[in-house]
Amino acid sequence: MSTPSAAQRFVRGILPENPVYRQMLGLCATLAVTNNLKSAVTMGAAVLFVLVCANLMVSLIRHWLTPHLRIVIFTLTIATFVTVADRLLAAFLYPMSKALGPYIPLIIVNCIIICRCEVCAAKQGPLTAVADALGQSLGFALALVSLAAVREILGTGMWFGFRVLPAAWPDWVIMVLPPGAFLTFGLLLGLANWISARRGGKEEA
Amino acid sequence: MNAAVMTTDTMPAKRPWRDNALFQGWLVLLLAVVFGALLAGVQTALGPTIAANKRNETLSQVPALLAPASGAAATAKLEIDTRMLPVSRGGRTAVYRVHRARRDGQLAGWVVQTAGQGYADRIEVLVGLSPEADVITGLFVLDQKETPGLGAKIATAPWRRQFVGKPAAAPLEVVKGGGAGANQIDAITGATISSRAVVAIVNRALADVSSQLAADAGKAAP
Amino acid sequence: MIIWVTIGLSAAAMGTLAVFFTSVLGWANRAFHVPVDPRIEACAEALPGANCGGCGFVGCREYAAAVVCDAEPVDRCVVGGQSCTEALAAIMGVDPTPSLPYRPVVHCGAHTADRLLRAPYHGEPTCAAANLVTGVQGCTYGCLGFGDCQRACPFDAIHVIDGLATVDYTRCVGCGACARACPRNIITMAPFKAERILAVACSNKDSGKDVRRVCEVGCIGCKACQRACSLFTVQDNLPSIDYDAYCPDDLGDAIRAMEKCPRHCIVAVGKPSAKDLAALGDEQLPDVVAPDFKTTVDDTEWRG
Amino acid sequence: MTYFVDILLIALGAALINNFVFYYFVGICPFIGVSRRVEMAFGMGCAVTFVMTIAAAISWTMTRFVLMPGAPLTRWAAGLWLDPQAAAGVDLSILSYIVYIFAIAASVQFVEMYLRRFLPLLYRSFGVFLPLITTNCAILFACLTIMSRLVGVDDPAARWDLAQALALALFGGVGFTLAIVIMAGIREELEACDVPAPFRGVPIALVVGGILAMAFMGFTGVDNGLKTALTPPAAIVAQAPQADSGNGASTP
Repeated sequence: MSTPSAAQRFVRGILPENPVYRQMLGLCATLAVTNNLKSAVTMGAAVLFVLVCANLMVSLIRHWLTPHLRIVIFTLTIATFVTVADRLLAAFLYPMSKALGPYIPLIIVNCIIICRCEVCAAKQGPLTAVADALGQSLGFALALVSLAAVREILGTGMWFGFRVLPAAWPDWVIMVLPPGAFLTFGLLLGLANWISARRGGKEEA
Repeated sequence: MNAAVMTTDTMPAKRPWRDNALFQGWLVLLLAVVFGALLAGVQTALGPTIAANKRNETLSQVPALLAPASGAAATAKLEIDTRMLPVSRGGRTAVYRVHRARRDGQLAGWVVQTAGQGYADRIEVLVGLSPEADVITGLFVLDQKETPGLGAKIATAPWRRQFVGKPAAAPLEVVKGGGAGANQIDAITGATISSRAVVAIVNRALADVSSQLAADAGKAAP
Repeated sequence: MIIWVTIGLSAAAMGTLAVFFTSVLGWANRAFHVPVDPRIEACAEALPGANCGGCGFVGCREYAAAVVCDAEPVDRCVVGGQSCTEALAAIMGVDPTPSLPYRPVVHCGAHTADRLLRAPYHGEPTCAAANLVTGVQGCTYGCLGFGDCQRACPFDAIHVIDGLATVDYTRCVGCGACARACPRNIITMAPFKAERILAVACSNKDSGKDVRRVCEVGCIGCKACQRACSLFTVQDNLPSIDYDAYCPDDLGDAIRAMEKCPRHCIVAVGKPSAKDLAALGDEQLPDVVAPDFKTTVDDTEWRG
Repeated sequence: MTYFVDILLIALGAALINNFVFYYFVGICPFIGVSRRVEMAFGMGCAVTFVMTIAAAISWTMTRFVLMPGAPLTRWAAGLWLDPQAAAGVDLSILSYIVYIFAIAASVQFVEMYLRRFLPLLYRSFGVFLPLITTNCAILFACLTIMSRLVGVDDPAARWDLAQALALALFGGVGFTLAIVIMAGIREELEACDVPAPFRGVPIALVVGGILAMAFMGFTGVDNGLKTALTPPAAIVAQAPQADSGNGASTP
């Protein structure tokens, strides 16, 4: 079974093996922060920073991992980088840190990062690991933006705070609330499956 | 549980004496200590800026909440000092964060930071009071998680402006459908619980602190 | 000064916590140590790890455990092929003799036209659901033709052709998914001692008179095959072949039984023989026309 | 009396009103991944509740005695080198995330080894989902909520004690199990339904989850009503909504 190269890992991360639409990982953050585009983009950037650092660190120390402490080491590394990211955000982008609130620490338990550490970083060299991290986080950010775009415009008629739909648009408040997140993501996932099935892609997710 | 401790043959124990748990976990120990130190370093480096951000966020609201200063005093710089005011009333002790604002020595007003249970979650508000702590000069919602589109309207300026000028002594009431009297606040349609929650928070804060602030104001005024 | 104390204290706090947790985990790892046979680990490593199910097990680890614990034949892994078989044999210390390939045999020969008393059925288009409804078709034993086996097969090696499940032995790896999926259990795994073996293409146990009422090609239990060849034993109107005593080279009387069978229920199944391929030689096979764009999901999946 | 009412409200809030899955969006990965069969979902729910309670106990003690600004242990330790006044200034709250996730990962690893040794059947039925519990956001979220009720609160009376923290964790787990079992029940029915091909599996599960979330939204505000109903009339006069009432897990 050939282990994919860096370029393959990168390309796969974005669409074919999109962490959210294909592998169904990191759903907690996907549903939680996508009620507006600004926080979705910031969450994407935060995950990018943490994923790249964590993958790099794990792939550097992958030879000394002991089987029964493997998960503990991964989570420790990820938690450190998330705390650093959280403090940086709180120091330099305070309003955004307040908007994201509790969901930044939840990046630690974001399944994507731990999964990438286990699948890719613990087995391959730093270069492939970083490429994989970039691909996956871009895929993640893409998924977040696609979800946030739908939810924000329907929920508040605005994108990034600028009014897009006419003020007469009755805001679908449900879209900004939890049920809206579930529904929108379910429908978008169905759409993605349908497109990939129609394009003759491999079996649906 | 069987007492005989078997040798760990799953672990490639190349050197048996290296078999104890601590050695196998050396990587975890090293990482834990290194990361602990790293984060402490980050904390000391970024700590002050974060604290400053937090303080600025509240202090930047203070001027807007005070009574508009007239004449020459308007341009003077505001000095704001914050202290924790413990209050015990009806067998309940509560601690309020009170910001005292002075314009070139003259007491310009107070801003009380308080919080309470709203419809869905905590609501944190800043209440601006006149120097004698008898008239409300402003209200700002710092943090709320009310239902967006409905309860979240308590943070909008038009609704908050209703509080300006209301007397601090008499408790405010929430009225539905306009016609706000001297101490009545018009509730947001569809979000009466949120509106009532904010008014209750303000009432309790004023009842707790206005007497003490008025006393301080009497003492402090030159 | 306070900076160094903070950093020192946080490092110390994390250190003590780490010592506490690693020692607990280390002790637990030893105290709760489960004697795992290292050979399972070795076999799992030797297997490709694709968890494809081709060997009939859920995943490679289960197959590895089966090989080590209950002496499963070592050449089951289809994806791994010969190299995998040798690796497993080396680990287990058995000689890598290729064991008999088990392939599915569909014990029904009736296409849609042959089945009588077929009622118009607009219910759930799956065999599992149709099997619950009586009266879908006369024969309560035979193939329903809704393709549960086709959906279950990971290797696209079984298709419902004209209402009857037919196995494409060139692609089939013998994983048994179709046998497990069929609600009427008419697909059994038979040992193929040769490219093509004889099989009974019916599973109807009713008396001849009832069979004739529900099916054109079903076995009426006339025992002609049993008289002609000792391989066949007929129990409640249905012959079954004793595959252990089956030897592909002297099939004399079995062939005679096949010809004697009035309903032609005994058929040869397996890879298409040279004769069939020759017969098809000149015919131009249409290449599989992939639908460029389907408005709805193909209708067998979703009715209206 | 009001102390038990407080605990009851925290428990009710965490289980139903602010349900971890439907209100706070945590624990969605197992919620979608594991809810194929009811017994597996229930097993997963129990394991998550168990680990959540252990993690909450560890994180409360660590926060209360070490990580809080001015925590007793830190102040004593710092006092060895610094003068007492400066020692109070030492603040280790930055370590909270690592400590929590360390505790969670270690307890999951411990539970995994324990199950493998003593309950191999349950262990095999979990299979891959046991390590997935470590990445379960619900557990970390519970620890963070406990931290926010300890660190983020300036009024010492409103800080949570161990009982309240455990109430949140335990009933948060119960709420999670409730959500995942309901979902598993529905998805078992969905297997036999005629779902269009692209929606089969997770998409239809998400749509069903959305409707469930709408149903759970019906609970919002119930705890306020309960609070006024349960607190005895005498207490109401003296104490309008407390400076920091403990009910409902708020986000930090």
